[in-house]
Amino acid sequence: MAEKTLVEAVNDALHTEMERDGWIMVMGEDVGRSGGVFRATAGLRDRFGPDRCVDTPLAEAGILGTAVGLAMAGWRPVCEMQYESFSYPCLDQLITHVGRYRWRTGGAMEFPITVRMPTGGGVRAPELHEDSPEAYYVHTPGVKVAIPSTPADAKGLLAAAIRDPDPVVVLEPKVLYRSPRGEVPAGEHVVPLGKARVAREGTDVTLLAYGAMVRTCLAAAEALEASAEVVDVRTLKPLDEETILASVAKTGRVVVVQEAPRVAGFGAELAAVIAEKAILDLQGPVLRVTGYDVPFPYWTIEHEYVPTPERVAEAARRVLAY
Amino acid sequence: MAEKTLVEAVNDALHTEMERDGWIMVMGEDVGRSGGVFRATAGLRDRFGPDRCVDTPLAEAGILGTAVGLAMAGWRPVCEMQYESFSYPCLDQLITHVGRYRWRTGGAMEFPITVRMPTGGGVRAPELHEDSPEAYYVHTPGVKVAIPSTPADAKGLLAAAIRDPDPVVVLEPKVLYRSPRGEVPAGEHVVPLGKARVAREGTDVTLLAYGAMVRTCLAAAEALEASAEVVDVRTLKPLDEETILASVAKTGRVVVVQEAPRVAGFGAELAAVIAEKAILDLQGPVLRVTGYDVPFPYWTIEHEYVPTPERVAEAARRVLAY
Amino acid sequence: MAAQVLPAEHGVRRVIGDGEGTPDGEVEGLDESALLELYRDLVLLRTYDERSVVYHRQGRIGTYAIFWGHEAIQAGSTFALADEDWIFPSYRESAIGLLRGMPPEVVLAWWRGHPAGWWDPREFRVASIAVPIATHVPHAAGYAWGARLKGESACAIAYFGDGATSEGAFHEGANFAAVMRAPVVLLCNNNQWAISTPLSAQTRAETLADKAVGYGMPGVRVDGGDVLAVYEATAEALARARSGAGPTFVEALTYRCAPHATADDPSAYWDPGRVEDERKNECVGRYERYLRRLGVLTDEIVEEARGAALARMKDGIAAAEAMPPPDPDVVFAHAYADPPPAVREG
Amino acid sequence: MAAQVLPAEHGVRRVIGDGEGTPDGEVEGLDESALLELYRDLVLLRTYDERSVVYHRQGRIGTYAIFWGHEAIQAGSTFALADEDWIFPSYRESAIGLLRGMPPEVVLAWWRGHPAGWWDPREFRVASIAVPIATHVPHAAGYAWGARLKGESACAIAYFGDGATSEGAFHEGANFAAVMRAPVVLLCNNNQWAISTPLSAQTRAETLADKAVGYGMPGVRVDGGDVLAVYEATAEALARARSGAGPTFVEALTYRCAPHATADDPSAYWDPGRVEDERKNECVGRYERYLRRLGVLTDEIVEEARGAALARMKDGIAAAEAMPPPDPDVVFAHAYADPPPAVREG
Ligand SMILES: Cc1ncc(C[n+]2csc(CCOP(=O)(O)OP(=O)(O)O)c2C)c(N)n1
Ligand SMILES: Cc1ncc(C[n+]2csc(CCOP(=O)(O)OP(=O)(O)O)c2C)c(N)n1
Ligand SMILES: [Mg+2]
Ligand SMILES: [Mg+2]
Repeated sequence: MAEKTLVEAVNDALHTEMERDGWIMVMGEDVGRSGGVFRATAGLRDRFGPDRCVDTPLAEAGILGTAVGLAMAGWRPVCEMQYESFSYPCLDQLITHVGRYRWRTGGAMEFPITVRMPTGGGVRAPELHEDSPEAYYVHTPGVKVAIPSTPADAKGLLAAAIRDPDPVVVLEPKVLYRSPRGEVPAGEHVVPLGKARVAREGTDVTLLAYGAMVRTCLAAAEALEASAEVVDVRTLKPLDEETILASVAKTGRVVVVQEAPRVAGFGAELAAVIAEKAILDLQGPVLRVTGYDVPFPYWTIEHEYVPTPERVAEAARRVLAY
Repeated sequence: MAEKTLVEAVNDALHTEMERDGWIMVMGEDVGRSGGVFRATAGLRDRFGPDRCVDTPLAEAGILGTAVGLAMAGWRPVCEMQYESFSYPCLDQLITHVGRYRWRTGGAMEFPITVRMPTGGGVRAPELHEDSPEAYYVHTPGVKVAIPSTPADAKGLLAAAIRDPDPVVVLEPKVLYRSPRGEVPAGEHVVPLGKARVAREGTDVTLLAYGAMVRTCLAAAEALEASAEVVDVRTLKPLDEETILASVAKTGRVVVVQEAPRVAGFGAELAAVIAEKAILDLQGPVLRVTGYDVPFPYWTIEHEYVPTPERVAEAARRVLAY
Repeated sequence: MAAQVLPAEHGVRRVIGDGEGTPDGEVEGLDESALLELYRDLVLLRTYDERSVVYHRQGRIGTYAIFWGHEAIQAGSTFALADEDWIFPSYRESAIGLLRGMPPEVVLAWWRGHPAGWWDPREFRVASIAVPIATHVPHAAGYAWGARLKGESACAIAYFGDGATSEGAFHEGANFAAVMRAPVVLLCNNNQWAISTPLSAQTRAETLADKAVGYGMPGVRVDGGDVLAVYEATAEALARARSGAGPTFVEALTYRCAPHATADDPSAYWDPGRVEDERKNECVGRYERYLRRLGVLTDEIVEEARGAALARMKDGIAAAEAMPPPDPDVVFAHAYADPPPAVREG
Repeated sequence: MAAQVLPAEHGVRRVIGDGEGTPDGEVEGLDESALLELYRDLVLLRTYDERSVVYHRQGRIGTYAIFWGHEAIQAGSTFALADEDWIFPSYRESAIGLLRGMPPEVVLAWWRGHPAGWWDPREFRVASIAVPIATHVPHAAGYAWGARLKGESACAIAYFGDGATSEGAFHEGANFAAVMRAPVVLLCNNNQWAISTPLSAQTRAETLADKAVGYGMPGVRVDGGDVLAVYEATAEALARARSGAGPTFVEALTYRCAPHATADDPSAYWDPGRVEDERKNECVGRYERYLRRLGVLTDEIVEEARGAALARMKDGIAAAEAMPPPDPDVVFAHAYADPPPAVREG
């Protein structure tokens, strides 16, 4: 296995899948000639030609809207949104069509559309380059959502998303794009959707996270005197409740960590599932460590916003004190 | 006090507030000449003229986007989205600008923009006329959200929203637009944002809901042998945690009811708040009764989707059995 | 300062005369039987629409978007399509599938809020009815672009209204279509109203065809009440598309002589006198008179066409009403090919 | 089929000659001191941009969107504005506030990711920097519309790029502006690139000024490297706006001779030869040579202007670097005038 960065793993997945299936098309802003602002699509245009790796006009709703039509014509579009915040213009197509069209045809037609985008903060960028919009996507019926936290999962989950018969949004933590490196299986590699990953075994408290926050939780776990289990949700929908509830049953204590603004974020869904299905296991409150209900701050103070290992550990200690 | 329908109360609020403040402008599709597809803006164009009750071009992002500029010029825009599902094109302006622009000016400028729209199902309409999108709005920093369940609150919350210095989204349950009627105070009437309402006192179980689901919960409460308290959240942000937690402290049992699709809906936030702050009060799981993670169905089977008093009562009995 | 300049075809193209000063024209390649087939299409749509308004009053269907007076736009353009070409309709063209052999009960079921209103777009090459304004324009552009990439000759046609041209989705779809040289016809039904909003409040452009200039595509104006003019303009646009030259914007000028939908009361905003005049000039009668002047249409054919259409509708509504209530389980069907385990939790 | 027709001003307007075949023109109402003031504006912007690239290399500011070669568009158009007129800049015009007296340290703080980069738009009549493409166009339209409703004479100008014209937000904003007769200038910086995407992949329109036709507003093309042509076209558009005639679309044609931003490596996609040629013709030098031919500019003035600009930048970066790190509490400030109690919970 080769050591790759997360963005190299994404690039690997795109090459491997496009090699495998001639109907896969990559489209987006600057994905072709320049290979993408993060180089995630580098080499695809040369390898597969400008018709299968398309530099589109600057219009996100147009990208996703034409992808719906392309899917109807038999293509498997993989749309890149250049930054998560610039995916907001395509929310309308996503909610009104991408998540509904199969249903609208009584299941007769499939819309195997993948929408991939960088997500999250920690990269010291200007405004609207560090949002965490996963909750908008997860709440949308007909749409699946995955967020890798390792290079191997970035390749495997993207491959699974591209192969999935349903629309899937894949959010790639941009703070992890270039480091750390990790082992990535060569050739075809699929990590099935709907399976969480126990990133660290523990017995006293469960730290529940996804994306870049998994790393934060692993650091918090190291800092804790107690034995912390870290569960990487990996797929937000479909959700692997089994793995999550098993961990909570074991530890009886849980801290949910999300970078996005707290209110009605996906962490609330995780907490709600636990409050409904593991209430008898709980030995303390379900705590959340999250971003705040304010815009992601200017980057000189972004560390005050993004959950830190210290904040996670502190919450874990609070729940352990119960 | 006069008996009014909910939509008449909305119309009353708009007349009263526009009378009071000459800077208030109503804008949207068909709000002027026809008085709105639900007649919520009837009479405003005649009374205040076509410059203060504007029939806009058919472009929701344009409506909200120009409202931002109008606010910068000193106006207080009240934007109507004709149906909740047709507000999706304006999510981009809402997330990237409406909720962020005050912050972006370091608090120097205010954006007192109100966005009002009908919401929810039960009206036997074609596709995309019966969605419940509140979670998209509540999750957006810088934006407040209110949902009335009575004519009086429809008037008072809308007035509060219009007067609020921050952007507020007001979702009006369209199934309640024309019935039942209710007492509505004449003249200026403001229901402060951030205050929940105990719609029914009870001691054994708390039914937590907002909008049209309050009526559903009241019916369920009637059907229950136990004593159910019904809390009408009224404002989703700012959330009145005090009233909610007081009720849970009293009953120890809670059922959260929401019409929107379950996954990452606002009900999850309510459950998470309770799981975090009332864990020691809970005598059973926090149950949710919600719509499903599928598109709102064709109206011949919408009753299979929208939570019913029976489903709520059944959940209440389950938690009461703990 | 630049004087505003307009596209070439500012005149509104017509084929059908008025039986007086303006002479009748002819359309190449349409023989007598074709002219009559087109007539039957018109009558079928007119009958569908008039019956639906009655069915609504009788409570047999729900709210319904009336297309009375729009039949020439729909029938004329569809008649120009090849069988393989895809139609992307709005709610205003809800019954356009009938011209592709779709049983009326399917469309009636849609308006009855019954899942039997679902169909497989591939069966009729008719996409699902687009309820949100303009968001299907990119779909049509994408489909046509995708077909071109596959080396197929199939084109697409998207139907939308005058109000739809104000939406960003129209703009992005039209621009993608032009840039990707997508073989698609953008057919704008300019009935001069968006519910209660007049065209004058929708745009300052002198014509909607002017919108084409900004996309570098041709813009054509036709009389939307002239089924032959619509046919001809669409046929030309399709020929252009198949030749690889890309999309065309067709503005079909008409006037909405009926309420926006059964729920709408236009008395508050429209001018009854104008409506009266426009109704006198409605498209089915115009074509009938044309065919009679040509000596092609007889009372027998009229009777037969109306009878046949009426029979189809009678069978259609009967079939729709005979449908069993939908299986509640259909709520959970079809949203996902591979549903999340929690999909039934609520 | 409609031949595509184009707006009147397809020629690119120029005032400045080439010192050889093409003679120099003059602009009414600009006396010597005005011409030199405009020169100082250009030098200030050029100096800001060149210093910023250096500061970035030195790690003193973060990623930075270079506007080298765009100074004439920004200075020429801003020079035509009345003091009361509002500017709606994109990231490409991040330093345009300097022409309204904004201290450089404010803009530098913005690029340093420091909240001191916030300003009160009312203080300078400069809206916040728009990071998302085109979404500020409706803001400018709304502001101008609102000012007109108040009976004020203030206009607005929105700056955006060629790529921005593909966004629905541009379309909706332009249409609202036209329909509401908003006194706004839509100033399109056509530098022929959207990061790595060439204009040819953005639109099939022959010129971006053609987009104006579909909104029923005039479209003008000017040489974006000719500061006087940009001034003149903007002045005419503003006069038109103040007269109540509504918006104008101005296409300022230039060429991006620098990377999109400091993070961008254009070697993968651009043609160095073309860039070389374009750089020779860059806007500040062109204006300098013009002023010298006019006999208005002396070496002393050049020195003085550059010195003054450099001094402002030195003070600016010093002031920016002297700023204390932001109070962490600012994270919670300003999102709400009246914050929800839970705003600090995370
Ligand atoms: C995005 C969106 N906004 C609003 C509506 C509500 N609506 C339905 S029809 C209509 C008017 C459409 O007018 P036009 O485009 O001219 O088409 P017509 O109905 O005249 O055929 C509106 C505003 C909608 N369906 N979708
Ligand atoms: C809505 C949105 N999509 C994508 C981006 C990322 N992005 C930043 S600049 C840019 C290119 C803009 O090109 P153009 O409009 O021509 O302006 P220029 O940068 O050339 O001045 C892109 C795609 C963005 N900022 N906003
Ligand atoms: Mg219309
Ligand atoms: Mg550009």
